[in-house]
Amino acid sequence: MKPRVAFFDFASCEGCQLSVINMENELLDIVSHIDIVNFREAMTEASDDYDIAFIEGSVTREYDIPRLKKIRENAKFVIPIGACACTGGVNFRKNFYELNEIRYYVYRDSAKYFDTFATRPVKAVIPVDFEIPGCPINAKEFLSVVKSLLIGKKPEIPNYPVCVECKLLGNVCMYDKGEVCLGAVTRAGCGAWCPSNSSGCEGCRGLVDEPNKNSEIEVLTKAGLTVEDAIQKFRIFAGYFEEVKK
Amino acid sequence: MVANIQEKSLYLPRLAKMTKKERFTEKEMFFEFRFDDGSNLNHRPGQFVELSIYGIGEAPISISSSPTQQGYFELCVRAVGRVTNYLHKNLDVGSYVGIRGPFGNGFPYEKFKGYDMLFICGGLGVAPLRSLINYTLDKTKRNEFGKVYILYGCKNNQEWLYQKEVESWLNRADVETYLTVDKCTDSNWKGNVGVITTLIPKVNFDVNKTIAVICGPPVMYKFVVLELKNRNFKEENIYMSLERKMKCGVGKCGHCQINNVYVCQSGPVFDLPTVRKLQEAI
Amino acid sequence: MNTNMNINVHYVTRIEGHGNIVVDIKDGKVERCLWEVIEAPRFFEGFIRGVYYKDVSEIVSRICGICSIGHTTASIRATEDAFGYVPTEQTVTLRKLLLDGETLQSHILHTYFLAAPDFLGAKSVFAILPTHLDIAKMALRLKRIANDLCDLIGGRTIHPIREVVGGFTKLPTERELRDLKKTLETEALPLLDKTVDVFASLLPKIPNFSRETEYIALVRDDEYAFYDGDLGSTDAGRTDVHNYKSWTNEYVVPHSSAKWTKNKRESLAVGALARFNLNARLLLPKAKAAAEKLGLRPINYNPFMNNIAQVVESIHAVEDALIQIDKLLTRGIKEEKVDSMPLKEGQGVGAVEVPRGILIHDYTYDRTGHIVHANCIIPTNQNCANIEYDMKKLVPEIMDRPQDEIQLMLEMLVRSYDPCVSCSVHMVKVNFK
Amino acid sequence: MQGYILTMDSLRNLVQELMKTYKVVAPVKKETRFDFCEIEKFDDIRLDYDTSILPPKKYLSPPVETLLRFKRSENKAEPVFDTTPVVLFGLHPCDIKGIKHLDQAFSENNNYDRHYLAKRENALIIGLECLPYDYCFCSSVGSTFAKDGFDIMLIPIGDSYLAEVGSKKGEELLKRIQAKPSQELDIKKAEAFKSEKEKKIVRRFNKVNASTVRDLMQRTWDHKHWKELEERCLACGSCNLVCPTCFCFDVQDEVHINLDDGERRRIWDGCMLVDFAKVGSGENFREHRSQRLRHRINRKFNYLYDRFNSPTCVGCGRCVRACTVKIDPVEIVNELSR
Ligand SMILES: Cc1cc2nc3c(=O)[nH]c(=O)nc-3n(C[C@H](O)[C@H](O)[C@H](O)COP(=O)(O)OP(=O)(O)OC[C@H]3O[C@@H](n4cnc5c(N)ncnc54)[C@H](O)[C@@H]3O)c2cc1C
Ligand code: SF4
Ligand code: SF4
Ligand code: SF4
Repeated sequence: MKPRVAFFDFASCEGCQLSVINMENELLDIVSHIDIVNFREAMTEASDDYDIAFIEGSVTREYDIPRLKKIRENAKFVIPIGACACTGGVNFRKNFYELNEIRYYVYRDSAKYFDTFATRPVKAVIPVDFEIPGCPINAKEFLSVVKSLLIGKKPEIPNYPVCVECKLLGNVCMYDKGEVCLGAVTRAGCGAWCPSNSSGCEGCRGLVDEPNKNSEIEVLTKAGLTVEDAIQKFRIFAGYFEEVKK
Repeated sequence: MVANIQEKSLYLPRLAKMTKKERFTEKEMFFEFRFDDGSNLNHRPGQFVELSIYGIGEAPISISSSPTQQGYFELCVRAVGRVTNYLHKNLDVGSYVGIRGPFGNGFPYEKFKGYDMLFICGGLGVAPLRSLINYTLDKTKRNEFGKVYILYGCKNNQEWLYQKEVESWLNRADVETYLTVDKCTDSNWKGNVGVITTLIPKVNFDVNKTIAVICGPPVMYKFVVLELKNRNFKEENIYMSLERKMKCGVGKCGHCQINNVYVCQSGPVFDLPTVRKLQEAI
Repeated sequence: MNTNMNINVHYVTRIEGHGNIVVDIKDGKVERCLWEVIEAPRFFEGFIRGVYYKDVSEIVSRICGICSIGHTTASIRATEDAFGYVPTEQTVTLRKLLLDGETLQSHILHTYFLAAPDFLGAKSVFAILPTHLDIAKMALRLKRIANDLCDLIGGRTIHPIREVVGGFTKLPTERELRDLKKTLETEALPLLDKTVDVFASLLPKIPNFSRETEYIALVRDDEYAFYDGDLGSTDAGRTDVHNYKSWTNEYVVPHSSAKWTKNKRESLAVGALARFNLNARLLLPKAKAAAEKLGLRPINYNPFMNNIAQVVESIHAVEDALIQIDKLLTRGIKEEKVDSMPLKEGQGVGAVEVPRGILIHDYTYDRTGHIVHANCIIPTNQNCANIEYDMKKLVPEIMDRPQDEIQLMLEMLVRSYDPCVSCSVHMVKVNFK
Repeated sequence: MQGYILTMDSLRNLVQELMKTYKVVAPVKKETRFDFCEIEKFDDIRLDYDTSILPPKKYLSPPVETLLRFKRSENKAEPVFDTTPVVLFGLHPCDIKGIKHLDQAFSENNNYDRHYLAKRENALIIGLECLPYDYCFCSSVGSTFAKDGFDIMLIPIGDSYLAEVGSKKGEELLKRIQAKPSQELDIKKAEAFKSEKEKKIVRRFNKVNASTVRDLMQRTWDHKHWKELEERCLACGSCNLVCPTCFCFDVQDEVHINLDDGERRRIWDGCMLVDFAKVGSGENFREHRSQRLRHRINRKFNYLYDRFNSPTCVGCGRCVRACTVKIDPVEIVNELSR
């Protein structure tokens, strides 16, 4: 029987689901191997009977928690996709501001209608099987995870930094062009997407294990950033990591 | 450039058929493989193969059977990652896997002739040592060696590998077998409790004519060696099989390198004097 | 005739983001008819404060994955406006080309994948694959071409990389542009011709409904505006985008707490139909012909026709892309170093047309190039009120039909606006009992 | 140093001649730097390049290289050998030495790696003498000049080049384009160029040389400097990946979307990366960045010395250039020998 696959979204831009829909060349092949039973962005039907649940978006309110728990009960594999779901993504930036202040700043009088709490990734609420990070996810990597699952192989997200992929591609290093880049401490798997487009890595996939954050901050400040801006740089996407929170 | 080059790929495995599959513990399983043409692996005890599953990957696994067992070979595999889990969960008797090798040096058993043998196995370390144990105990070879001592330790009573065989060793008059568990979780266990080094004082070996062979988890080596040294064991009589990450098995990929040696080429078996010269070995 | 009915569509599907429809009919009277947005708020305007100008567009791009090129462009334009920086001609041309790509990809996604299943009586695009494989393949190919364009100019389709304040970090080569041009001419245009036929055949299924409202879009005298222009209205003429606040009055309605916008009437509409209604005369020839063939004429007050306007705009986008490519090829691609910005204190506004309508970013910077205040006006927000007023007019007209048909019609109505409520920059959650 | 004389025109001739039968790979401009790429025309070549981003080895041992193609349902696999004839044009002596190391590494111990060797046997190497740039230090590791390992070596002499012959194939080529044999004076000029080069090399080991650096490494295995570098090094692996003599690799399987066909590939790996020596049990044999860095530097100057009879660092300086914190073998060696 074909594995039944479901997609769910929480606080997000839905770019990760869209990345899946954007795999025009592979889509027909993919749906020949799986049954998509839940994909709100693309279909009306919904089912609670599924094997694999891909979850997009971060958890930002009470209401999300029972919904996530239900998904965990139903699915054999729970796989958060995208920065929002894996590390809180840009939504995590909210946590660096005072919660009430930011609510009133954006919604003024209507702020009371919002129930919102500090942004958290999916794994902070339910156990997950593995994650596909990135903002947005890289379709190639997503596909490779799906293929691995389908043939019964444990998918693997690299534990080396973006620099590796950047070097494999023979890119000119951003520092060589006088630009900054977080590639040395950011988990690879995106194919060095940003540096390959001549733009510094922004760390959307989160930090590698054991990042040498102090040394990287020194690199950034040597390249002209203030310490404050260097820390801000990490907080675009990697605020969730202990190394950055401090 | 280089004359006499084989036209083959070093990385192309040959197929072997799984003919037995048996669960040992939650994590470890036993497998028997045969080549369709009935040929032997022609390995030495202590050597390993690269076990390959297309689409999944390759993993180095010690050959656990003795070369005296003809027509098939045996592996004992712990499920830790891609290849090993796939082998456990997705392949059954009748399936084919790819095999490259045997690789590595294996034990220099010619040098052990006439000696007493002291086997010290920790956990999965019994897998490569069993090949040499069974070689030593084979009726055609048994008279080439003196006394045989087997020390085997496990985390707890649920973790024994090759349990039936271990029982047969216990029952053999020409073998002294000592077992221990790190932690006693089972009231049926009447034997020794403690790490494997606690067994060494119990054995009455003759340091002048005994070879010690060690294999186990990385932390074990230092302490076992220390304990043997306490008993005045000769360094040159201590052998060990080391684990390292390996991708190719043929001395190219670099993962198994310790200082100037490649474990897949010069090892995985080393004598203690050699290991002493390597700063990162144990 | 249904005298009592409760419709409660929790999570309208096949739209971007989360929205609910609630209709209560009692004794043949519509008691409640609500369009509520239940998207989790994400507080972009709050947490963009303090961010250095170079990182701003990248963060706000994440407001919406599907309009990310639009958000990036609007953001960059607001920043450049604040610093008084004028981008080069090549940069502007590339940005227009990139917006064309987004328009095409989004419209194709919406018309074929999200809306068409309704017309074909299916619940999802996956359901129509077996019966309409040829159409699906056509749509997939068109969407791929659009995405290839975005990948080439922006570095990727979602959250573009190359487009930054001051210009582009990496430029397409002339060879790449020539290849793209060829694909657009030999593949995209013929496929769009067929698309017009497909949708022409679906025209009879489009509900016959209309409600007069105010349409607002960017306008220019010389082109069908996407990248820049003045604010234009079918009711109120024209004004500079810096005056946007006087037009997009945000207000809170008593029965719900969604922030709606209005100008001259109780609601206003933006999007493909609004653009068409205001700018139809400036459509490029093939798009004009398609509008003719599809019976779309300004001013059209049927919101369901928004899908048709999207088909027309898809063709326009390809024609415009070809114009921009030719411009680039004639001039030749030149390496232009992305200039460092003349940082200064002040406010800047950037408005662009994204597939769903007009999008405005408004920032205030401090001297060091860090944001102190931000405001974003999102198209879907602006349409919210209009959706609900449409629903209120539509429900009584179709009350005699079976409940599931009414429900489907309402969902189709919402979907026809292609709402992208995931933006949720300014969405207010309704606590609804 | 008997050879031939190539004017700019005859060099152009040579390349054009080669392009008829070979894929010609040469240094070209890439944004702010240079890199080896397949050229479309002679004028793409930048003879004045300092160094390339990646070493030319990428054409013999590509970053990602398919070893086998398999079909899962049939348990069948076929090795893939690339025999496309390639010219590696414009290699500096350090890179030529680097390739010599790879030649050995991929054929040692009777383990002939046909995937590498098939490409190597079909490659022609045309070297180009160079002058030092900001990062290199070839004289400290004995790779300033190439005695062999090339088919032709070009040495600039004014507007022309002296073409030194390194192989039969090279000689035939030069004859085919009717290059003129060199004169006494040309050889003098070439020698002058080389001694000029030697003089210009400023980055060097202070107290050791190519043969004694190894003893230094052995003496300083426990030096505190390694720990100091722990703070700086990011363990990003860039240094490994740009090195002409790093040849470690990972092997990965990738299946096609039909879930049946697939490829087994090798991918460049680096000993600076955290998982490089980590095994299934969780044990990491070089857990700390300082241990990994010590391993890398020792691998270049000490560990492989016996096998290669020289340091395996060729002094190209790429690792320093690629390192964002500018960790530099020369500085390390000088610090250790202080
Ligand atoms: C000489 C030798 C003999 C061995 N004998 C046996 C044996 O008899 N039985 C047995 O169960 N295991 C044995 N191993 C260990 C076994 O090779 C690894 O457990 C196996 O490679 C993991 O493969 P995998 O694909 O399942 O895991 P992967 O998915 O590749 O990786 C899981 C984890 O294992 C690590 N790893 C990857 N490759 C290796 C590798 N080659 N060696 C060690 N760790 C690795 C990874 O870093 C990762 O942390 C031996 C290893 C060596 C070097
Ligand atoms: S991770 Fe990024 S791309 Fe994905 S949904 Fe979140 S904001 Fe969008
Ligand atoms: S030495 Fe430099 S390039 Fe190498 S791993 Fe460390 S930081 Fe990266
Ligand atoms: S170690 Fe550095 S200098 Fe030496 S060969 Fe490698 S990259 Fe070049």
